[in-house]
Amino acid sequence: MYSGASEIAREVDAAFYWIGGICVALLIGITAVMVYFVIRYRRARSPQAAHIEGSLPLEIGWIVVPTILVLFMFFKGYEGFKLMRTVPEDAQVVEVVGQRWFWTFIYPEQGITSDRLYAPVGKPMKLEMTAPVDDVVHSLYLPAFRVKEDCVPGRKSYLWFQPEQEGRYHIFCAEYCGKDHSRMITELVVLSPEKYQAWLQRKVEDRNKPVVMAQAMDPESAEIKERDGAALFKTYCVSCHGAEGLGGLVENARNFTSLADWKRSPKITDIYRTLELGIEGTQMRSFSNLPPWDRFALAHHVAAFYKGSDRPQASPEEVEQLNKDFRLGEKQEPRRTIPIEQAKKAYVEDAGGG
Amino acid sequence: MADGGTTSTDLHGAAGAAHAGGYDPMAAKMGMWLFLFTEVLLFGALFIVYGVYLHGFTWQFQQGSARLSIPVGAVNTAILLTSSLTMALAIAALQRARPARARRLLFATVGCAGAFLVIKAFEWAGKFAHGVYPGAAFLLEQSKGEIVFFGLYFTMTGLHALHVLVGVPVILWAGRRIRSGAISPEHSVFLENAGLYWHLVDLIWIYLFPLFYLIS
Amino acid sequence: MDAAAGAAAPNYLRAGKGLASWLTTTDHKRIGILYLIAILVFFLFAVCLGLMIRLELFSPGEQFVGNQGYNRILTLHGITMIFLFIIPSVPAVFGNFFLPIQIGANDVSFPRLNLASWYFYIGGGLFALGSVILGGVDTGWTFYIPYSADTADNVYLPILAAFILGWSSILTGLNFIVTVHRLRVPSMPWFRMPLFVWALYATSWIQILATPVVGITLLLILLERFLGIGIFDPAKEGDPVLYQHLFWIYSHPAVYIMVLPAMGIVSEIVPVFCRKTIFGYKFIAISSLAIAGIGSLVWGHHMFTSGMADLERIVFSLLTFLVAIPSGVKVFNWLATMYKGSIRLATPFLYALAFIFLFSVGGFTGLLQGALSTDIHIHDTSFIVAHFHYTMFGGGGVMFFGALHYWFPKMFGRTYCESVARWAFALFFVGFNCLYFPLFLAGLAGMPRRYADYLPEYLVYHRISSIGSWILVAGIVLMLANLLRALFKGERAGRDPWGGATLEWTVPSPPPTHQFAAPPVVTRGPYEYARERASG
Amino acid sequence: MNAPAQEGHLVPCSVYVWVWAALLCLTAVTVSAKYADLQHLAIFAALLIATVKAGLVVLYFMHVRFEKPIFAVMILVLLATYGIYIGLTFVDYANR
Repeated sequence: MYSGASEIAREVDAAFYWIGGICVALLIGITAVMVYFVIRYRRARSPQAAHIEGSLPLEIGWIVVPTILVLFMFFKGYEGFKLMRTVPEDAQVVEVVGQRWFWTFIYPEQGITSDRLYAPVGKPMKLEMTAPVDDVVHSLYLPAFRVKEDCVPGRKSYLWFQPEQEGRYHIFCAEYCGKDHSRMITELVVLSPEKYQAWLQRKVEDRNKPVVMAQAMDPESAEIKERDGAALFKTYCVSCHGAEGLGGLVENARNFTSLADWKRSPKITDIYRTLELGIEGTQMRSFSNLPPWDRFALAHHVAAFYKGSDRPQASPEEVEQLNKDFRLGEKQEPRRTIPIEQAKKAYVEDAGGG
Repeated sequence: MADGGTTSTDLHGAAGAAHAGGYDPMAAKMGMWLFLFTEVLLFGALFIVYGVYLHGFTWQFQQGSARLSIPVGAVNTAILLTSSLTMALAIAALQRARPARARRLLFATVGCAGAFLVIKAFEWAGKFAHGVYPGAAFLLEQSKGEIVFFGLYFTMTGLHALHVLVGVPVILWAGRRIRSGAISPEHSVFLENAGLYWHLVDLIWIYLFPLFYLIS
Repeated sequence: MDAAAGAAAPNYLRAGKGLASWLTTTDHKRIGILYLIAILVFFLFAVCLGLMIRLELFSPGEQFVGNQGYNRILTLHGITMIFLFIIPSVPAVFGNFFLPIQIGANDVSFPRLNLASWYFYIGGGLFALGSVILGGVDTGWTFYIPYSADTADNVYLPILAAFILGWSSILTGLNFIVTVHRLRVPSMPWFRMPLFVWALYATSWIQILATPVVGITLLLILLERFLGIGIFDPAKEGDPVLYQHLFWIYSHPAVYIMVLPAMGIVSEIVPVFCRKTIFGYKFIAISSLAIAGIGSLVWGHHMFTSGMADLERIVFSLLTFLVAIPSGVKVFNWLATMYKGSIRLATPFLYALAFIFLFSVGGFTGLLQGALSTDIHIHDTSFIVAHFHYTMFGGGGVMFFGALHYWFPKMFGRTYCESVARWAFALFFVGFNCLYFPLFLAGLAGMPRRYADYLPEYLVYHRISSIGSWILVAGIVLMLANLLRALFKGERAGRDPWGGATLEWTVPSPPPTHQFAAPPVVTRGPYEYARERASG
Repeated sequence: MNAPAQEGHLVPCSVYVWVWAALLCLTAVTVSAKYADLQHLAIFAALLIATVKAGLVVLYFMHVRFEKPIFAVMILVLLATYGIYIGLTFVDYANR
């Protein structure tokens, strides 16, 4: 077992030791008695069986004693559970969206998102979780903290934990969600409060960095090169479009190595547009939570799958139109353009309607 | 029957008859009841779904209910209740050794079933014409709870209508077997079981009617 | 002595010739054999799938079937093992064969319905296999919504398969309940019934009261896919968690459909091989009903992380613990039966001992899952996989084979090679623990279930487990080969090779079609030995 | 149990007719109750009336009143089980 990384983990481990200890003791007892009887009363040594029909006191005994034991076990389990469900008042809220097959962690105060969960040491973190209404059930599982809760499409759930030391911890999807279920793995990165603040700061700046269209359209520009389009592609795109960009891993996932039949055109501007808006009626959803520069890096990576030289280029007017449509050149206010707006709206309506 | 109704708690007496390959109506009836239990739970699961969503979407369910016609539902209820009466009377007639009367009552039951289905068909057709069916554009524009309401309405009344439909050939077959003498006052368990089935269909409707038509 | 009886009336195996005489038979014994053949075929098919799962998990990374292939194999393994093997195994084979004999009847109450159940079973099985031909299904055997309404795979066939198999199961249960009520010989009151009959009676009630719920729920998935009725669709504000409720309302009690009959067989085998009456007969009998009853109160423990209300989780946790008590009562009574017995360590008894051990492991680990805080950690990890294989396979599966060894001489009139049977058992037992025990540890370390791929730190558990699977399969193959050989070359078995006292041991081996010319007269309890014969 | 000679309790046809009349009356009551302003009690009133009707059908049309007690016991088992299904499901939905 992982070493316990928080108070909840210690509480759960204590329950494991209590319940498991009682169980192991009983199991050993039962097995030992069984083996002893088999040896002691084997036919060679005990040719004639005694006639015993039963014993009421014994029966009552092995009904009453186990009842007390299991009630104790229930109580042990309940204690830890109560702790898990009682979120401290000062907990920092992070919103979590599980999608096929990646996680998005939203820091609502800063308006930023991340594909990894970052947390400062010592701060209780409350995860408010959901999944888009057109997605499936996922389950966020932090083994080191012994916590797990399902992300149900269109509904909200929560869990909380309090990291006590810096480090990296696995986050798994525990509810079967289809093809790449076993790859829906990410990390919790626990930082010192100072490093955490610095990380937040960097993310916010990145999010708001105005786009210089000339550089953004140029795959060789320093800014684009610096952002690792390949890594982004691996996180967000591979499970449907494949490492080779051939697509087809889910229904209608586009093949990037061909120029035929694009819903929008294969120009960088239109790839960007798709990343911003998603494609209605398909599993291609909006990635507008990513910083704009990241999206351009991603668009260039996607475009590079086509090796021919006859890729259509965006005209200057189209570039300008894109700039205008999404106000890319302006310094942006922290905003919450996140792919799960839809899911959240549905949830709010649901809560209001119910 | 070896059973003879002499003991009230123990029902093992029929073994002798069964060993002779005998006729054991009590076994047949018990089997029928157990089968009906599964039917009750089949619908029962849907009633649980209904209850959960009524709890969550009370207002939307009322809206949906307002789109259904109470007179139509009430008339259909009366028709089904009447069919249950004719069914019970048919069994009573057979037990009094009046097979012709029993058959007439069975035909009346089938007639009621037919009337019920025809009215139901018109009702559904009316809904379809107004764009109320699963996946219809009109319905999709309504509140989400109403979509669920009509999803349940069509599922549950559809499943119920299917049971009515299945009941018709069973009853007709019973009528035929009365004529051929295979069902007689001494060997009437087939008819009795058909009756049990028919009453269950009625019983389910007794719940469907208020839950769908009367909550607006 | 049974030669004389055999000459008088041909045994049921020889009562008719040709395939047609089998496919149209209404003899409960022949139907039991039909089930046995079909169930073993499906079992071996699912074992192959299980081997493929273990091969894929032999090392991290994609081995040979890939993610999607793995998911499909896993689904089919689950569907086949649960719906086609473990649920029907003991009731449909041994229940059909022995329930009427044990209560002194010549057949079940509705013999034709019994045959129809078998055809339902075969039909459902073909539907399940048909889904393989159409490329497989990747929903997992639980068909969780919204995934099952969303996947591109063809889920119609396996869902229809499960639905049809559900009816097969219901009709068998219905038949048994009526048979027990109506066809017991007059001299056998309820508390003289063999405990196997008690267990089947309780099981039958679960089959009737739980199966319809899942039947209609699965049909709702089809309606969802076909018509978009929106009942479970989150985009239309349907609730996926409600599906889980309805699914587990059946599928938790189904666990007891799988294991109660196995417990019944243990209760048969233990007294016979201890030459001693069963300890606490009434408590074991009643505990079967208690398990069936409490079993319908605990389904929510499959959903502790699903987002149910907190209070609901607490209630279900508490109720879950109650079901441990009647199971414990059975185990303690079996142990007490061995006390001062005269134990003969024959193969069926070895299987019974293995059941007690393996089921105890499964049961005790179940307590860790019933407790809330610990379950939240191990839920949906390979701990659960290990747990339910210990209870289902270590319980239901092991006693299926235990029963096969116990009743083989009665069913086929021949005995198998005892020493080979023991070797096969040893391989089986070692392989079983080697296969499943490491998964407990992997689960405690956080290894999620249904993962086609895993992080390198879990390698050692998976490696041992995969090796265990080969040992287990070797044991199964050896066991079945031994039985197959016995079928043709085994020594003739007498009427009562083990010295059993229940009614099936009073008829010839194999029994004639009408085993009782006249209703037998039962004058004592089913396991009273000490007063009569000294040895078997 | 069906042969008249053994049964000893042929139910008079008038009983069936009376039950039928009662059922129709209750249907009328339940429809008119809808128009009475019962607020959220309406659904419980409707269910109560439906249950009375169902009871009449089961006891008289389906003959449970005249059968051996085992049938009533079995029906109670069914109702208890179904009650558990509903009850435990609603523990969840009433506390979300």
